[in-house]
Amino acid sequence: MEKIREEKDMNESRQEENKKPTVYRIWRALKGQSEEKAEELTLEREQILDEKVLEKHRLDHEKMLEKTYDIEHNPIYGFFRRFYKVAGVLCCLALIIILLVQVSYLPPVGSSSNPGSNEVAAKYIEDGLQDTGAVNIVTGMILDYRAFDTFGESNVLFIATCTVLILLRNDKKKGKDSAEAEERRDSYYEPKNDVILQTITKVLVPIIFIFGIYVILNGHLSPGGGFSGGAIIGAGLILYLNAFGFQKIERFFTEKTYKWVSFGSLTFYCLAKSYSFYTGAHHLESGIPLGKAGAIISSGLILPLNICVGLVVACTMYAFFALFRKGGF
Amino acid sequence: MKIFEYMLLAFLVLCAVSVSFSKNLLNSILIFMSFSLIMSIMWILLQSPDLAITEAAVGAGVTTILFFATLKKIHGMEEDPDQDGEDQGGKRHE
Amino acid sequence: MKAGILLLNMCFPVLAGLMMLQGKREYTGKKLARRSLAAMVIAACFLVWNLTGDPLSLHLCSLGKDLPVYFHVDAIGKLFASVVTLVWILAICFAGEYMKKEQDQKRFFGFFLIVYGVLMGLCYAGNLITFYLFYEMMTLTTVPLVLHTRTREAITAGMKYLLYSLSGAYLVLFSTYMLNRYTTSLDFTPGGTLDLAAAEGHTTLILVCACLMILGFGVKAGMFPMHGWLSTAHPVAPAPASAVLSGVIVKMGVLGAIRVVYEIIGPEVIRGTWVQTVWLTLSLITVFMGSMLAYREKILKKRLAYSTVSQISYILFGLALLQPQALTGSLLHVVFHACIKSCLFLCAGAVIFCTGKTRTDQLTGIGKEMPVTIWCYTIASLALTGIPPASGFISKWYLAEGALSSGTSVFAVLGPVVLLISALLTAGYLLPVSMKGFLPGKEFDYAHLIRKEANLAMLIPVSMLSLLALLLGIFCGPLVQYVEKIVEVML
Amino acid sequence: MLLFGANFISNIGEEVAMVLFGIGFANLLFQKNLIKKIIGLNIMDSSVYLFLAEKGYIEGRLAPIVVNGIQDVNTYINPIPSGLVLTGIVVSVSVTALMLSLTVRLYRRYHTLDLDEISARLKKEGL
Amino acid sequence: MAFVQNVPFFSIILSMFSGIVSSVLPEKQAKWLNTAVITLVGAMSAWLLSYLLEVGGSFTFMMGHFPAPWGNEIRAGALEALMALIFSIIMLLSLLGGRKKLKDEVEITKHNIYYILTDLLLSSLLALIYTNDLFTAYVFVEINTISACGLIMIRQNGRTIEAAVRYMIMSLLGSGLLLMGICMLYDLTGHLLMSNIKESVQQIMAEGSYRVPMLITIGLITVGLSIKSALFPFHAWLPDAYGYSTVSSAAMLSSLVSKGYIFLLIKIFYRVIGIDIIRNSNILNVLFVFGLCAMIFGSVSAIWENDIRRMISFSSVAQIGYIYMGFGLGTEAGMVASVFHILMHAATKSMLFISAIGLTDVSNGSRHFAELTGSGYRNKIAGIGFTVGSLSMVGIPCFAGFVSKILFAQAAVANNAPVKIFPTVIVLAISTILNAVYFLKTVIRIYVPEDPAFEKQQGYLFFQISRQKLYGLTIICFIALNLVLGMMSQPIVHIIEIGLQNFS
Repeated sequence: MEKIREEKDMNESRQEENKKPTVYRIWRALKGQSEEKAEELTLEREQILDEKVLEKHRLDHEKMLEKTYDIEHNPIYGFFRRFYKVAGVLCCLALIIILLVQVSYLPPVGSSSNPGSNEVAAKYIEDGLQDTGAVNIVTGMILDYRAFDTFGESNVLFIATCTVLILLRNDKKKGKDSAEAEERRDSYYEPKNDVILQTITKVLVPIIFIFGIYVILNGHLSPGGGFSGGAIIGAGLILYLNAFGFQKIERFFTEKTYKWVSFGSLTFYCLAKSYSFYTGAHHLESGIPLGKAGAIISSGLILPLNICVGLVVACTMYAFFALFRKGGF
Repeated sequence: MKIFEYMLLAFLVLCAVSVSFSKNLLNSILIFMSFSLIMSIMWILLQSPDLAITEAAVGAGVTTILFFATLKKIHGMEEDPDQDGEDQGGKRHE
Repeated sequence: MKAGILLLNMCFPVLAGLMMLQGKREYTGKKLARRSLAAMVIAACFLVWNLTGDPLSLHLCSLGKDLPVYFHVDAIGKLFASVVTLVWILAICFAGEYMKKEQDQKRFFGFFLIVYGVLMGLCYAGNLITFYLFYEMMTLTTVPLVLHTRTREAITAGMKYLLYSLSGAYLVLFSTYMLNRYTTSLDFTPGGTLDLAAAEGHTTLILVCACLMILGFGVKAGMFPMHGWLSTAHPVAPAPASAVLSGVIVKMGVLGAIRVVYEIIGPEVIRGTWVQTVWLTLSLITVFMGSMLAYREKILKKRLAYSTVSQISYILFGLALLQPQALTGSLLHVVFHACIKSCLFLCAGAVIFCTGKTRTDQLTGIGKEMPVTIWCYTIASLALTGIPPASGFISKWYLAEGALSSGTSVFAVLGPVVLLISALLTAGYLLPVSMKGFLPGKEFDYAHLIRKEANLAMLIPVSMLSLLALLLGIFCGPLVQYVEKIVEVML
Repeated sequence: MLLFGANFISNIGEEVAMVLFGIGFANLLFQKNLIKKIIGLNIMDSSVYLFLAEKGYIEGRLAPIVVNGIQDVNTYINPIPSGLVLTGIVVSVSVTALMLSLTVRLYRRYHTLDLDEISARLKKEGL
Repeated sequence: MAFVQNVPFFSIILSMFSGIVSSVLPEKQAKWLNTAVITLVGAMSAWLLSYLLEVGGSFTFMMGHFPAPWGNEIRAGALEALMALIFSIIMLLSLLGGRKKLKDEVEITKHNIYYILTDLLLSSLLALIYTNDLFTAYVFVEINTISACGLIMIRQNGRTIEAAVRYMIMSLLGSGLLLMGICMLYDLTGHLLMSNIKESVQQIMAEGSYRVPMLITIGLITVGLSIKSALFPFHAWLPDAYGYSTVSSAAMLSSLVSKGYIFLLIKIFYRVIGIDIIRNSNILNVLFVFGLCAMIFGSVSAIWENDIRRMISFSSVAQIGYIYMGFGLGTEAGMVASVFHILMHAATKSMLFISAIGLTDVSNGSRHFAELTGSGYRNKIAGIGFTVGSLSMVGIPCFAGFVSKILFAQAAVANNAPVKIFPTVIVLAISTILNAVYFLKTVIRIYVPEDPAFEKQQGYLFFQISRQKLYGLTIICFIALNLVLGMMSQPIVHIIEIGLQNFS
């Protein structure tokens, strides 16, 4: 009985309070009661409504989203994008101007008195041959003086391959239906058996390989080195793939090959470098003979390291292409 | 020699600009290829042949091939779109 | 040894509460109440041990660079601690019966004990950092008490309480950073620790900090712009919780204000500045507005909450006068109001428990149904109104006297007037309940009258509190002397 | 032109490098088409390498490869920038491959190369 | 030289090598290898830290046979060791916590790639921490970026890949600027080693030539690194990347990757340019302003967010703002506060992510607040973890957040530039209160009871600790870490101060 009455005049009071003017609301706020509506809003879970209402809500929501993110017709969105464009262009112009000013203050190009040509460069040039045994000073520098950077760089390649693997390797268990889709895709990837291309490839690929190997092996004597040589060999592999297709190439190069080759060469690289770092840091003699300058078999670790880098790079380049083409090897 | 160098520099800028304004993707990739070739010539002029070789092999070679592969893949997908390889896991959790 | 006792006094209730929370079996309310009562009694023994003997201080650990956690038992701490313990024990007795109707009582009693431990820490805190630490802890641990019923209103109230208190606490914290530069140390020492050399020329900044701090603690004490949470939080909490909330927790804001104004910044800095004016104005507004709101409020517990708002502002007003008698009055009123208001809330709780009536207009003839409770209610209301010889009279007398003899120009007159008006209002909003309760008038049908008197477990705390409210007024000598000793140290 | 410093004329190669850097930056930032973004990235990187190579170059000296045993400082250019560029090129090619594969995946999912459109569609999906 | 001085070198090489080896291991072994390596690195760093604390100062370690200006070098001091220790602990914990989720969200054949990525991420972080050579720093920044991108997109749906693209674009812009800055620095000084660069920079600034380019160079480097660490205007990629990637990636990204860049920035400020020059330039003021904006903006957009993980991500935008604000104060105390905040945020934010995933799991994986109601009861341990994290973020005493906030405020108040005092304290207060609003809202929301009928109808599953001992253990460790940072902050702050003194 009392409860009902309480309910009733509660409701009455609510209604008549809602009729009251703003001043009254402020007064109520002073009293510390918040608006009924506000109380409704706070901490309310969406009730489980019946299907029609839910459907309606969903449709409204979608319409709203449509309106909001409709790139062409929503003026505000468009305005923001235009504004963003203009501001960005201005930023870039400002960047260019700043950089030009910057450069105009830098030391002049080509003069021999730049800060760049200081004792460091002098040491590399003068004692490079004795320290590293490499005729090509740049190779000697990147593989011996500053080998840590280069090691990091080969790790960059490695990790990039890993990420590409994540993205493009499709290791679905092939079911019955997807098998023929695979079939179609393979036929799509397979080149038409183009005689001219294949003949040219037969001639070209060995030459490319030999050139690449030459560049790698002479990395410490002539321009080039593991990286460029590896890239050349990789290009050769790609050409071969394009000419003869996956079945042929998988006879001698599969994912397993890639895995073990890169693993082996990187491991060798890592171990060799850590050996030389360790000995270097402890001022021990690393018992690696530098050999006679100018010979192929010379300059200590640089040659094997070049070979490792070359192998890694060649495999990586080919792996990139294969993944892009077919999502596998 | 200087003149040649300046011409190359001008050509570099030209390539860069035309890449950003060309409508056709294939064209822009080709232009980019030429860009890196010029870059490698530039480096020969600057007495650093290692860079020249590497750039020729990588910038003009492998990178461009990768670009082409991507383009071909995309057009291939335009021909027969394959919806596979999506939403391993995850979707359920959205 | 004594340090150990001090720590035990804080840690033991907390540990007991945690054990109670973790306890596997779901006890009945009586068992829980007995256990927690036992724990409280033990804690009270520690407390007595602490009270006897000279003030001791304890450097516990350090929260970080020059942030020591440091306890120091001084007179004010002892006063507040004893008040807290008294109210707490009685409230727990009451709760044992009252909580029968509520859900998961384990959590309630557990947090009740934990809050007690935290409050002890708050009373014994020796420097501002420690005080702030326990202040935050108090806020967080009282939230479960507020939203105990976990209805939507309760949770809204809890949110509100949390946000108000946290913002207040942050005001305090950031002005603490500011003050940190200008004080020799943040330890509480009577007369303030302001480093005058450093403070030279930064008086404005210091005054701003003082104002911020007062406002920050004022949030907890329900001072005018920030009093919103009380009227929302008190009614939804179960009766024992709301009793301690408005009997004790709000007093901690007062304690903070005392600590900061009298023991960090120093009264001399504030006296006669705009800060004092602002403070006085706000507290007077609150006094008046609180009683007005209470007067036109229908729901009993809300009415009591509003009256808490106004009564606490009596205390703040006394503090703001920065004048010995006024300070005495405030401290006395802290004690008295603690007993009275918890008594009133417990009475309201008993009424709700026995009859389920919450609104005042339903309470006609309640005096016939549960006479003892309503008699206690009446005594307490009389005491709160300030009818001699009940306790409220003494504190208000001191307040008025202090106001008159304080040098403040307007407030010396305005203050007593407002106090008088609000005393009348107090009578106006408290007494009708008991009058209509005892004299329901003709149309009240005595036929259906049943005695719904609450049982002893409820009556004992209520009656003890009301007796205290009466007796503290009659035999107020020793208390007044004790308080005056404190005041001499302070001013 | 008092904004500019003394070496504005002599550093023309570097100026060009800077302009290229700006163009690449703008492409990477504003091209809608992902592939063009990637090309912009490459342009940006190779402009930095051009800058470095210009730095290493010294008038009238040879490439740093010891020919018939002359190890005089005044014979060869500064080898350090070449080394740095070699390292840098590898980094940029790996990043390019990564970006391209991302592009392929995005296209496979949304059949467009326009990043804004993709994000708008994502918002529409309300994932 | 003592054997312990090999520790930095060993930990870098070890983590790299484990990454290389994992490429041929099956995923289980890769997992164990990864765990073992991270644990080992943590233990070694603790050893190094104790050694450095008793010896004092710092030491350099030649990478190769050639001394300073010619060969590479790495350098270790107390602060570096501390960073390595905390980073490895946090990485280990977030991996353990997210392991079950990883099984659900990433298909099994890619798990060992995931562990390769984490190994290389760890190695690159260590290299960023220890390196003494700018160009090495650049190379490892790239490794860091690529592996972070891999971590984002290893759980593959449209969102993550789009987020990865955005992330890559932003951070490539950043690294372009960084590389440019490094090249110009090399051009101006002719060195790549930090200590030598510093000498010649001091010389240049002393004799006044090249003053303009030097300042512009500093600006380039700073902007690049702040873009990479998602300072306020450049944070667009962040919510998606953190909000949709698998949980341990999110934890690691938010707590480690961006912090690595920030630590590199600190090193550059102290060891390359010299902090005095930085303070005399206006760069710190710019960082200050952006930091303040980030604090406000991050908190506000976190309040509007309706998705728990995106909310946490936005709050980390705000926290990064705190860090840069601390830089901007331009005092030693501000720098100390920032470094401590890096540690605190790393610990707390990863805990928040891990416990948030626990909460969403018991709510049918929905991350919207409406469905999270009562999840604190369904998964008690995660609820406790989330509560502790939120309290720490809000800055309740005894937790880590309180200490860092107090350090910031003390630094701000002790600042001798009065212009900065009031903005700092006010913005600190505002953003703290905003933090309180959204975190406590969430906490109360997860403790509001859901009616059992509804839970049954939704088919929510309940968390049994017996089912996932590892998860519970992780959360407990996180809580312990947080409490340690909060209660025993003095020695840590002391270490930070020592380390910064060693820096300059």
